Amino acid sequence: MIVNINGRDLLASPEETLLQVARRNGIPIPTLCEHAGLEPWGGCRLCVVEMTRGGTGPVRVVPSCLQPVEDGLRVETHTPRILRIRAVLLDLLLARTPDARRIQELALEHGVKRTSFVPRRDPDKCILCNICVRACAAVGADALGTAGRGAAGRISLPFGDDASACVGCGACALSCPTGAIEMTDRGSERRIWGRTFQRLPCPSCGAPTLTREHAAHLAGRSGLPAESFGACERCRREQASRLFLDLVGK
Amino acid sequence: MTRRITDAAHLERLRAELQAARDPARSAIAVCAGTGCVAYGSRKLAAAFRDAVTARRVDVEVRATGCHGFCERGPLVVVFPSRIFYQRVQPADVEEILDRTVAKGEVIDRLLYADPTTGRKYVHEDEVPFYAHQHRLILGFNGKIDPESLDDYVANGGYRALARTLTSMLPEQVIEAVTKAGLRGRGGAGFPTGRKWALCRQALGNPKYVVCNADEGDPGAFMDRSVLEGNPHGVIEGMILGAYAIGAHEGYVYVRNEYPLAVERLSLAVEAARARGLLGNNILGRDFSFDIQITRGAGAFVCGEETALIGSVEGNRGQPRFRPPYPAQSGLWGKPTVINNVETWVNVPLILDRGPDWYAGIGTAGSKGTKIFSLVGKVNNTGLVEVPMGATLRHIVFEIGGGIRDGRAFKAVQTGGPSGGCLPAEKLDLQIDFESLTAAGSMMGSGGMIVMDDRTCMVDVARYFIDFLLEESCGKCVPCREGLTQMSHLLHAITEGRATDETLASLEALAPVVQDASLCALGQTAPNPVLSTIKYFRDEYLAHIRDRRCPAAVCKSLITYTINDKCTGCMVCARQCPEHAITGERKKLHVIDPAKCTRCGICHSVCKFDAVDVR
Amino acid sequence: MSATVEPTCDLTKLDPILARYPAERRSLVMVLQDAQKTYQYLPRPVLERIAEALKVPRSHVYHLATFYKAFSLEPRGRHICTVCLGTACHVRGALRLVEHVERRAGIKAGATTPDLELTLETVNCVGACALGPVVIVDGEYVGSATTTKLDKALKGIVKGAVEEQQA
Amino acid sequence: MAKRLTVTPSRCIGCRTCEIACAFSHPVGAPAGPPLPGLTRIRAFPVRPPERGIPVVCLQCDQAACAKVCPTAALQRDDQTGAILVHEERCIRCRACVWACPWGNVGFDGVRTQVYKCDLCGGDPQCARYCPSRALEQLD
Repeated sequence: MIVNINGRDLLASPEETLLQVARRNGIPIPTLCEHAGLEPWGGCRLCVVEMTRGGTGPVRVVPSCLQPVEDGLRVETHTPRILRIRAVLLDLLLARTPDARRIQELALEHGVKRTSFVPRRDPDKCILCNICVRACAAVGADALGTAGRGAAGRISLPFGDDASACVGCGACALSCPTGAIEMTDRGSERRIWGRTFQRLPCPSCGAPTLTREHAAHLAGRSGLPAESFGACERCRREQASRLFLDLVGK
Repeated sequence: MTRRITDAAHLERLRAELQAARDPARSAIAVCAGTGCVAYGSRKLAAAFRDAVTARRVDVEVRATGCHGFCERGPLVVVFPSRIFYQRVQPADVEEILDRTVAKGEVIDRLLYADPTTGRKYVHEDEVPFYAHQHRLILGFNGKIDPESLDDYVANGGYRALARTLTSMLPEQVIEAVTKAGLRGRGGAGFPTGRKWALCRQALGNPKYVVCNADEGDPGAFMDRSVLEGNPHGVIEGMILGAYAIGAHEGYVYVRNEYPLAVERLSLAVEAARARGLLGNNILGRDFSFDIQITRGAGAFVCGEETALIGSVEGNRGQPRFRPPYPAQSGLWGKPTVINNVETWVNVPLILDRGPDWYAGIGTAGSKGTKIFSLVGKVNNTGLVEVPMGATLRHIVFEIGGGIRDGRAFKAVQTGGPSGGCLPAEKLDLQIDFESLTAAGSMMGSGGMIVMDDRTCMVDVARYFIDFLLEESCGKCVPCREGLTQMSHLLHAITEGRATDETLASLEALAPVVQDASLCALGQTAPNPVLSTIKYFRDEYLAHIRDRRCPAAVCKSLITYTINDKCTGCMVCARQCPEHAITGERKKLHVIDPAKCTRCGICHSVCKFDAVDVR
Repeated sequence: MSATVEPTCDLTKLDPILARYPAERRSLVMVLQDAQKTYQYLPRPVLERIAEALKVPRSHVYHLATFYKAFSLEPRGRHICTVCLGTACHVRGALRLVEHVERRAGIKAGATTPDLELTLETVNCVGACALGPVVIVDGEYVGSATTTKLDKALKGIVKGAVEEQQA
Repeated sequence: MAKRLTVTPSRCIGCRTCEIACAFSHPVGAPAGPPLPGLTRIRAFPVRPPERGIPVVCLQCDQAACAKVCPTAALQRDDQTGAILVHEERCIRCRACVWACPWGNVGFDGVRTQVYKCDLCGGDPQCARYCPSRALEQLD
């Protein structure tokens, strides 16, 4: 299947999206809510491109993270109209999250230094890109979701404070593009979503490893006993070398 | 009498029996039982009629019917066989109607409809101008049948199309007929129904589903409600035909949470259809089974959008999804699904009963058949108007609608709901069809038609729609969620006199981005009301911005209430004013203190001497 | 933001509702609607029990319940006054009616009076546009509503609704 | 078939050159100036007194626990080299792989919040190249 992007004919396989083809060929398209390991969301719209079918039809603006490739598509990723859309979207996001560094950087790249809109009152850094919710669902905990609707929506636990489903793996905090989710590890304690988790001590060296809930969760999904997840990497390597030693017999 | 209808012939025998049993000369009283008339007490009225008839032991049938469409004049009563049309009937009039009209055929003058401008009275329903200029193919059923009686529907030709189709047509032929008739979706976008069905039939994947979109979220539109309440079997028959055409065996009707009566009537109809063998297995004895489930919406305008509706039926948050894949290929639970609006479904039996050529003869080249508009706002005759495609706005607003209330000047008509636009007087002679409305910067939408007079502020209307859409936005995509937030800030700045030319410029710059980049139709069409009001009423925007003035005297921050010399000193306004901003002794000219006045408008509404000016 | 747990929250009333629908995600919206009709709102224990019964994550039930306007997670008043703000009602001055009830009942639209007597809600169209502006008080439609008609409908519900006027 | 990295523990002299070679061949970008050596994917533990060590490195297992437990398929085998590679853009940093690997050969760089493991240096493992005692070799 041939897709023409910015004048170059590129080979593409049917299940690919325009974004994947562009990335594979080094064509830079900005994204925020796209995450290669998660279901596409199509919310931030930063990855929009201009597309026409067969070069003759009407020009349509489509999100490249979701638009499947079709034979004979003509795509332009950096037309004035697209650049204007990206600039305004980042201008809008700057008004929503003025102190999110990733948004400031992206906005600057698109020529937007300050927002020309009304900044949100007491803003946080969350741009509602839903990566944390999808990541939590991928992990299998399903502890997060969007409460409320529209502009009043915000990421939250059920009932705002029920962290019982959270296993404390930290995937949400570590994959959030703007660092809007606080997670602190101090000694063997991990604090996230207002809950304190105890990280299991490594049986041999005592270093904090994963949380008890995460170990139980992994055990549940893999069928292995929870203890098999408890040792820290260093000690497990050491045990591995002892094992080899016994094998070798010297 | 829940005997199962075994096959098409049996249905026709039943129809003949029912029609023979009907004595057209028999007197009957049809009381409208649509939500509008029920709100004005038509249920009590119908009970009063029944009690009076039983008390008098006369052979008069009292029948509840669906919404006649002229809700503002409810409760509506039509006396058969003479079809004399009475409006605003109260229980107190029951005895007089039975004595004079039913018994002696005399017309009760005070209950007749009087044309507000000419004062002329009309006796029969089809003479009343509101009805006379209409072409009531669909709404015509509402007046004739009792929505809770399947026999009534059959006696009026109901399920004939289904019987003939199941016995003599192949599914492809049904699709061909609908395509040839030129039926287009009545939900708003006008996608050709035949093509949608064909796409779904050819799509791989089973089972297939048909869905009736009865979310009708457009404010100011209530034609789906009155069809569901007045002729539920028409919708059911349409869905069975659609299911047969694409090869589906399961159907869903997604009804708005705000329509309890529609849900009740539809449930009764579905149960009746099942009991009589028109739903469930082997319909009419044929090798085709199909059943319908009713799912209630839960208060989300965005669920009128197809993929959001699918999400809601699947038990998720009603958030739209990217297309392709289109629902025809992958809809409910990933299976091929056809979603059509209530009005689209109810057109299908007409096409198959009277033929695609007859249907294609109605309407314009590009838009076939009739369209039901809900004509509301500052117009004299408010209600449901069914006209062939191609009728002009002037015909609907003035000839059918009876012109503007209180003789004021026409200013604009808003069509297409929140996705539509406001059209000024110069567009009154526009022939309405899908393409012409879109070209004028508005949209057909579901058919809401809100008439505005000179006391309506267009900037306030634009702000109203943006605030409406901001509240109804699902919040998934940035251009809609954040874009509408900022457009609302900008419009509030204008209506509160805090704006500059820059505000208008940035509104016009932001709108195309929201249109281009939004994920679904809600966001893509949200700027239409703003852009169309700027296009046709730019001077009003500039009045708000530059002169800090609201020409229609609506925007609170820009208007002042003053008392003129017509004031008789009756003190009513002073007592009612919640901010105690009005001072003055009895029988003396009163004064409003502008500092305290919050412009709530109560003084203006309670003053009987028109002594309060708003500028 | 956690809803207060009602001691009187009797979960057994939920069983007939859960029995009516298949225990899967597609029944969620309908179960919530029937639950709201039974309990007048959706208390936390009810939502938790529904999540368990339908084998759906709690976050899914909660976050869905906060999406749809028909569901309320806060206790609602014994009486519900709903003012329609559809376009037809808006151009006929519906906003004034909302402000009027807000003043009379001392609460903002969307809130419930502290004594749980009245909930004031707005809705974006109830489909009775020809009778605009429309207000629904406990299921009874008030067509072409005016402040005086509204006060009559709210008599006895909102203290001072009518008495204050005569003073 | 790709050449396999083989470990002959008895030949290991515990010099840990392999660890240095591995660190240098996985440089990390420094905030300023040239890139710095990264984290080693191989450890030779001096478990056998006085000088013998046992090198432990990812075995690119056929039934890799790390790949199986990854919820977003961020660990996938490279057909040419046979190595299981970390697709950084697919990783949601839940670190299930780190705790699932029975040999502890999957690490997590807390500073750069990235999972790291042996990638066989794209088919030419540097640890084997610099191992003085042929404890680590690349054989067919």
